[in-house]
Amino acid sequence: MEQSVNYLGLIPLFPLLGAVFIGLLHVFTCNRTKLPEKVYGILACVGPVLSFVLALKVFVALKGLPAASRFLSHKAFTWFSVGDLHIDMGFLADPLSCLMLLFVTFIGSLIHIYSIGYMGGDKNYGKFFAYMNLFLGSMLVLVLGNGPVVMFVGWEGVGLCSYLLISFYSEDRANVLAGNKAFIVNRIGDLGFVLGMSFLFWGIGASGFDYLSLKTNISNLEPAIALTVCLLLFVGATGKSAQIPLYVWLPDAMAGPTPVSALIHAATMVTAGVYMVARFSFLYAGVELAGNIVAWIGMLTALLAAIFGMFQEDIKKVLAYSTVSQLGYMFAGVGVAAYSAGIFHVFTHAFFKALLFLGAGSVIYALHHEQNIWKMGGLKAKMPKTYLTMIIGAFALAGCPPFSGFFSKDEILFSALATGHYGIWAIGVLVAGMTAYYTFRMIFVVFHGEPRDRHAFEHAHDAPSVMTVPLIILAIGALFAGFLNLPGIFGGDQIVSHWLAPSLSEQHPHASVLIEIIAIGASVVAFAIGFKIAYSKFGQGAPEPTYTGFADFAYHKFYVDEMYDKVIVQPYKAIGSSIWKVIEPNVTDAPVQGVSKLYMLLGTAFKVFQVGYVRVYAIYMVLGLSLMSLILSQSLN
Amino acid sequence: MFEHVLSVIIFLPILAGLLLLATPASRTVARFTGLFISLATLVVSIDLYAGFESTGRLEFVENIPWIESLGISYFLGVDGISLFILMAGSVLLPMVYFIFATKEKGYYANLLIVQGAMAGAVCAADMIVFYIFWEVMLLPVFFMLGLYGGPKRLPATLKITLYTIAGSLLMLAAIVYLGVSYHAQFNEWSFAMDKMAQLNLTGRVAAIAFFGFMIAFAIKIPLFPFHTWLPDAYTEAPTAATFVLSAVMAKIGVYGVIRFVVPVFDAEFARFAILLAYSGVIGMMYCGLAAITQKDFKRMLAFSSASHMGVIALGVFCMNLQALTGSIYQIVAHATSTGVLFLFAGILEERTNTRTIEDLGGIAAKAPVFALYFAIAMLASVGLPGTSGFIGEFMIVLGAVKFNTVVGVLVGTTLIIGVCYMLWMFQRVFFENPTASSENFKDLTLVEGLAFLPVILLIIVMGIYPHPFLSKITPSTALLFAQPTPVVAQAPASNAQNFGLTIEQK
Amino acid sequence: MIHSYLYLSIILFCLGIVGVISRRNVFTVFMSIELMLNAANLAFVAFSRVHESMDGHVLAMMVMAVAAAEAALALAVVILLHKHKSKLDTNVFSLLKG
Amino acid sequence: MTNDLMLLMPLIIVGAGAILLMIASTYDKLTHELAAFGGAGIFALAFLVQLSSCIAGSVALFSDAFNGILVVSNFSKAAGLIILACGFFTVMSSQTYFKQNTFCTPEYYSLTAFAACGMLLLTMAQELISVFIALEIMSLAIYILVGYDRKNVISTEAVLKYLMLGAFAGAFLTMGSAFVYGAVGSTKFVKIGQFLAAHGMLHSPALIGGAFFILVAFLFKAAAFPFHAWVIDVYDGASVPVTGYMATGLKTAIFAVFANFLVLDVTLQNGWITYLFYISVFTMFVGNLIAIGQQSLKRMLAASGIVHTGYLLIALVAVSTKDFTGNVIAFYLAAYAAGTLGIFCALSYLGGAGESRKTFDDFKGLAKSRPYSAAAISIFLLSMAGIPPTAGFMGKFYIITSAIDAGQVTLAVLGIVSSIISMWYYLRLIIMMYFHEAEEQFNEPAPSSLAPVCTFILVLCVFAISLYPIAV
Repeated sequence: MEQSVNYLGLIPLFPLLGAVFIGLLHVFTCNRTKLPEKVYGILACVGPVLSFVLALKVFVALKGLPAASRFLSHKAFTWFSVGDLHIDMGFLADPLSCLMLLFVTFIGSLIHIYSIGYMGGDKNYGKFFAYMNLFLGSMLVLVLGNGPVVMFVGWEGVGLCSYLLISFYSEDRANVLAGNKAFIVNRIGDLGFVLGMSFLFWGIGASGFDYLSLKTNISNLEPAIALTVCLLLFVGATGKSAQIPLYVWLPDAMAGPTPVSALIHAATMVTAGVYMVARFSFLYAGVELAGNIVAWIGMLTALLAAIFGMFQEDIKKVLAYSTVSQLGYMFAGVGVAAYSAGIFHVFTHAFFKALLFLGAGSVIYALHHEQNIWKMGGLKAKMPKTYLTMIIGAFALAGCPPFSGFFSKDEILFSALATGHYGIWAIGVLVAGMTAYYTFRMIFVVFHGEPRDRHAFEHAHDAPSVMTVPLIILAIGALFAGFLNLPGIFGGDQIVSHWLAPSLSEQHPHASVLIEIIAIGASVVAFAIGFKIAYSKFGQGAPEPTYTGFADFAYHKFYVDEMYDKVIVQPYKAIGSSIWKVIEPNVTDAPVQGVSKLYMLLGTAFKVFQVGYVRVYAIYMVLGLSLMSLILSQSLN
Repeated sequence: MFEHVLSVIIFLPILAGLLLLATPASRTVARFTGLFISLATLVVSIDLYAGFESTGRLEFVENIPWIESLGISYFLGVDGISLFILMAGSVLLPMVYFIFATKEKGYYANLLIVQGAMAGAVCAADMIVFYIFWEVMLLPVFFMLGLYGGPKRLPATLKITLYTIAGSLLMLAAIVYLGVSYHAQFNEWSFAMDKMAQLNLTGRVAAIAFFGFMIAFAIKIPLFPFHTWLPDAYTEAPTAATFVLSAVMAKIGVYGVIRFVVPVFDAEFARFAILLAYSGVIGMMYCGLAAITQKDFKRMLAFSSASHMGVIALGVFCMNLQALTGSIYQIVAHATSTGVLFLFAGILEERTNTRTIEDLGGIAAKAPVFALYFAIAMLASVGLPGTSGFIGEFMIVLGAVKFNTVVGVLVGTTLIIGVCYMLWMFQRVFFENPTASSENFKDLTLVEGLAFLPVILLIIVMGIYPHPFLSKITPSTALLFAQPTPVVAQAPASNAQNFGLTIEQK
Repeated sequence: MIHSYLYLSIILFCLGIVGVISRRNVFTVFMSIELMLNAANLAFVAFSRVHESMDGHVLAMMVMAVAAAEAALALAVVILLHKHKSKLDTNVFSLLKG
Repeated sequence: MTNDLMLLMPLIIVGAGAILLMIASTYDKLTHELAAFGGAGIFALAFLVQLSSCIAGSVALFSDAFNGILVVSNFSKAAGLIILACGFFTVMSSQTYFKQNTFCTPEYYSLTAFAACGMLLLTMAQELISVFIALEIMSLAIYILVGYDRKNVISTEAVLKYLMLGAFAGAFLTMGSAFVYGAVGSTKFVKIGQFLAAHGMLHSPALIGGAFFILVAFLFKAAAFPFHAWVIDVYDGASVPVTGYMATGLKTAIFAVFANFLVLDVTLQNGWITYLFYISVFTMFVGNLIAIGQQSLKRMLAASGIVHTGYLLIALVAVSTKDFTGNVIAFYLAAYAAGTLGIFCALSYLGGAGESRKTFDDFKGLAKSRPYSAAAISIFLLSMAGIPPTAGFMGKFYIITSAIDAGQVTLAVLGIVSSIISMWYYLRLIIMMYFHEAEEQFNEPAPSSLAPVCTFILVLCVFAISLYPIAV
């Protein structure tokens, strides 16, 4: 069935080795003579590029196989094996992971190249690339892992890297706190993941705990357990992919350098949750309820994030919320069992969101780390390349035909409609409109109208080519990626969906053309309205608005962070301090101290009996004697 | 592989330590003697490890009759369970001599003695021999704590000593009870552990004896609510003592549970397992929560250590193969992570003269190597996959879920609780801007760096390729659960060979 | 017949006990002790009469001898005490206490 | 008859030696140093003879001399060994002690020998009156030793208390034996045993009362609750070597005879077992509680002596009346004697002139000034506290084993609890010596090397006894 290829393991290995190598170089040189940045730059790009090449090789190899048996696997070694629990450090390349593989390595490489320019002059240049490589390696482990446990390694690895990179500018406490927040929130998700794995193992794991054997035994799993597992795993997904209620870390994560935001918090890591759900499609497909929950959570997240996005003033925050919102779409997709649609949106989203972030990055770079859009304006004159590419990205994000975002998003909405999730569809359409609105609000405010900060404007200019070239490449991707999965109605034959089919257990909804047209029309109209409003409000440039009422409430993100702080963080700390300040001395340790006090008390008390008068001692004797003889006489009769 | 290898591992350090104490040796002499002896021990133990055949039964057995009238004999041997605790001691302790160069003679001497005593407690296969070493290993700690400890050391010393001795004396009564009831049932005197498994104990006295053992071990581990000696002791003790306590000695408590309680008191154990499991979980959460608000990083590490010990103990109480193996693996992982963290804390304290987290900052920039090592150890202690911490923790959670869903879910929260305080501490100490006290913080010297390197590598290797280690553990643990239904319903008679203690003479 | 002897000896014995615990003068105390010993002797002799063997007498003799030795020592002590405090009140000698 | 003489040879040697010393000390050429060596020689000789007869061991289990008045058993031999060793070490340490304290005369050593003589008699005595006589021989000698420092009001007070209460208890013994004689018609243990076997305990009230009085006398000498009050003061008042001698030799002798008396017959033991149970429990706990509060080291040791009496009573409760070997008791006595004598040896040269170093605080920082002595003392303390691998642990272990084996689980557990309680005041001294800085200086060198050597030997004994627990 599946054939083994030994180079599979190398794909994650290259970046990991790169990370170790660069990291050691940095550690041992950073406080002495610094190496030239070029060295790091080149070293850093070797790993990702090599992995990309291998990914292509994998793709070719898979292409060569008959569709039904498109599995390449590689068992590096037995990881650990105790009783029934037998885990191999093994890798699996099937169409799904191959797709992820391709764009992760591709975009990863691009962003590495971009970073060479962006990070120029940073004193921790080497550290940055070490982390980036480490991240890419972990991400590839996550994608290629042949079972949940191996996936979990990557899962936590990327979490660690995101922590490290968010708190990269570690002199500033805020950044580090953002990093901690990200890691801890992710950990909450991971708890779900681990528990899910445990239940799954005791369910059907005994006979092999990798995807393929799980897939074969899935029928033996009791429905109740299956539901539990699905939900627990989804908790993990909400953590990693920033869904309600654990989305709060992602906006703060923008504290990291922009390429990080592009690679980790837009293109790759945050989509891991979607990937995971798609991986377990064989599980989710069986449990209707779980699917619906996933879909609804996703769609609500999309809505919420869109609302927040409309009122942000930090350019990266806008994009961050748009990411959350798009992730919501993806979950809606996989939730309604349109796994290929979800994954396809992951794919296109990777391009245009990375593009937008990098564009935003070069804007920030140009304005010397100014991120507030209300201090920008009219930049299209100064930085045409950036403007052009970002426009493309914006159209893709807003889902305007024929840009890539349109097709993928439409696919999701269509499947929602076709499978009868009308509510989800309706909200989806609404969100589409809002997306168009806030995207172009950002574009117009930043690039159109009059410059608001004259001085900064003067010095603004396009980034060096090492940064713009990746932009252009991504822009091309954002433009045409959509055509890879052209639905039948446009004369395409959903290449991606068919490609993914072997590794996903989904049946395509066969809906009438009418429904398809309704779906398409609705999303187009939504886009148009959103765009219109955005243009009319900000097209000619506008002053910074002051928010009131609901807008203000939304501007403060419904005070969710504050609430979490009040409800969870503060009580947690309070309990902690009360335990060792109050409970430990007064309750837990009380018996011990009480005993020792009593001990000393008795010790001093008994000195009293040693009066020193010999007569008294004699009296003691006689008393004891008489007492004993009393007992004696009792015992005799 | 020569004979009496275990005796060598046990008595070489003890004799060397006593010699040092008896002679007016200078500090440097003491240090290098300690270094040499511990390295020699390490070599021997590695030889032992290589020769270990993982049959699951006792290997390298030495059995010399001592007190025939009571069937007590000098009876040693290691199996997969004890091997790793033994190794942990032998591998970790040499570091101390590298790192702490300028301590008193007694410091090194006591360290040697405690090393030998712990090895003895782990290798002993006769209950009396075990008890003797168990008591002896406390004394050096008592002296180190009292002589070289912090300002508030005396109360801490008294507390740990009296607390522990109280526990172990109760255990003595329980041991004697076992021996006597063996005499009553098979009318021959014996205190050998493997024979005890054949006893069938019922009734109230058995339950009392069970608690006699349990309390002794619970105090040593320490298990909630018997942990109150720990924070003071760990904080006030000199670094090496804290290291020894947390890295090895606490583990011997868990080991004792596996050795005595599980096979001998199967019925009581099955009856009270859930209770114990809850006390483990509560301890984990309680200490974890307490750790988050500590101002003093050594005290914070103390609480975190207690929290982890709760998890490890829980693994034993879950009564299934994965959890038990996991907790034995976690024992080593915890020794290499938290134990080493204590050493790092000691280094921090020595170089900055403060233990207050607030006074520190920006060390990552000053000392990248130190920061890297610390980070790796920290990640291992929060159980990040790819480090040694993950494997054990995962298996324990896995087993706990099977044992009892609620317990499983609760123990899972260790993932979160652990990471909270660790990150908080790491952020304050290593990130942000340097403070007055951490401004001119020196990075690890070459010697120190090289001394730590093996352990740091071990952390990673044990995380990435644990299979060879586990393959040495599992035979012994598997024998413990040979039946379809674990210890709960084991017929006492058939217990002996199921519990991996049947001797094979080689 | 024998009983009256026994009663007597018991009464003497009890008198001795009371003397020891009630009197504070060292002399009196030691005399009380002698009283107790003699009570014992009386009992011995009486019993030896009962058993019609001479053992009791022998034993009584031995006890007397020992008692004499004890008394000698006691007198030495009394002198010593008087040297120190020129009092024979036992309550005076209570430096060792607590 | 020759056999009798062989068996009694140690006793004869000590007795003769005592008399010779007494006579010789009338010559004022004989300084007390010389007398010390003389006494040491006597004890050493007797010890060796005893040891050889132990090793020869050809005698029957109960081989009696003087038609059953004295009986030599393995147990009595072992007890004799302990006593002689105690005497030897006492003499040695006294020699050093009297370099600093000048109230010694040669008679001191002959009295020590007399006391030993009485003790040896006690271990063998199998007849009530000889018990009484032996007891008095021992006691009279000890009384004098306690009050030996005539200039010192403290020791005079001590001897007053001891003599008065001791005589009081002696009176009980005589009365008791009188009653027993009245009931049985003989005072020989064998006869009493036969009588009990024939008629049982409850047959005659006189027997019960007599046995009860005798028990009281023994309990007094063994310092068991409620007859313990005198011990603290007397130990405190007596000079250090004498205290050591009382704490070890005397106790050994008393428990030897106590055990011999108690195992006469099973009914007798059963009759008193409940008493002994409660008495031992109270003794242990009261002793502990008194010891906690003490500031003076000697008083603490006295109180801890009470506690050890409690443990020994546990052993008495647990002894099996048939095939009684008493090895548990003998072993515990040996272990306890080694530890206690060791401490008193150390004190006898650390104490300084007039025993100026007496309270716990005086021992602060000893580990700095006298590391080896401090180490030795710590070892003795740990042995008394019953921490392995010292002799004290083994002794305690045997006692607990025998108790549980005899079904006295509660008693064993209570014994454990009491030793937990006792842990503190033993550790306290170690903490003083090691973890505190010296406050006032006592840096006079050891006046002579005898006591230090003895201390060292005793350290070895403490470990040797534990590592080779030869079944005595």
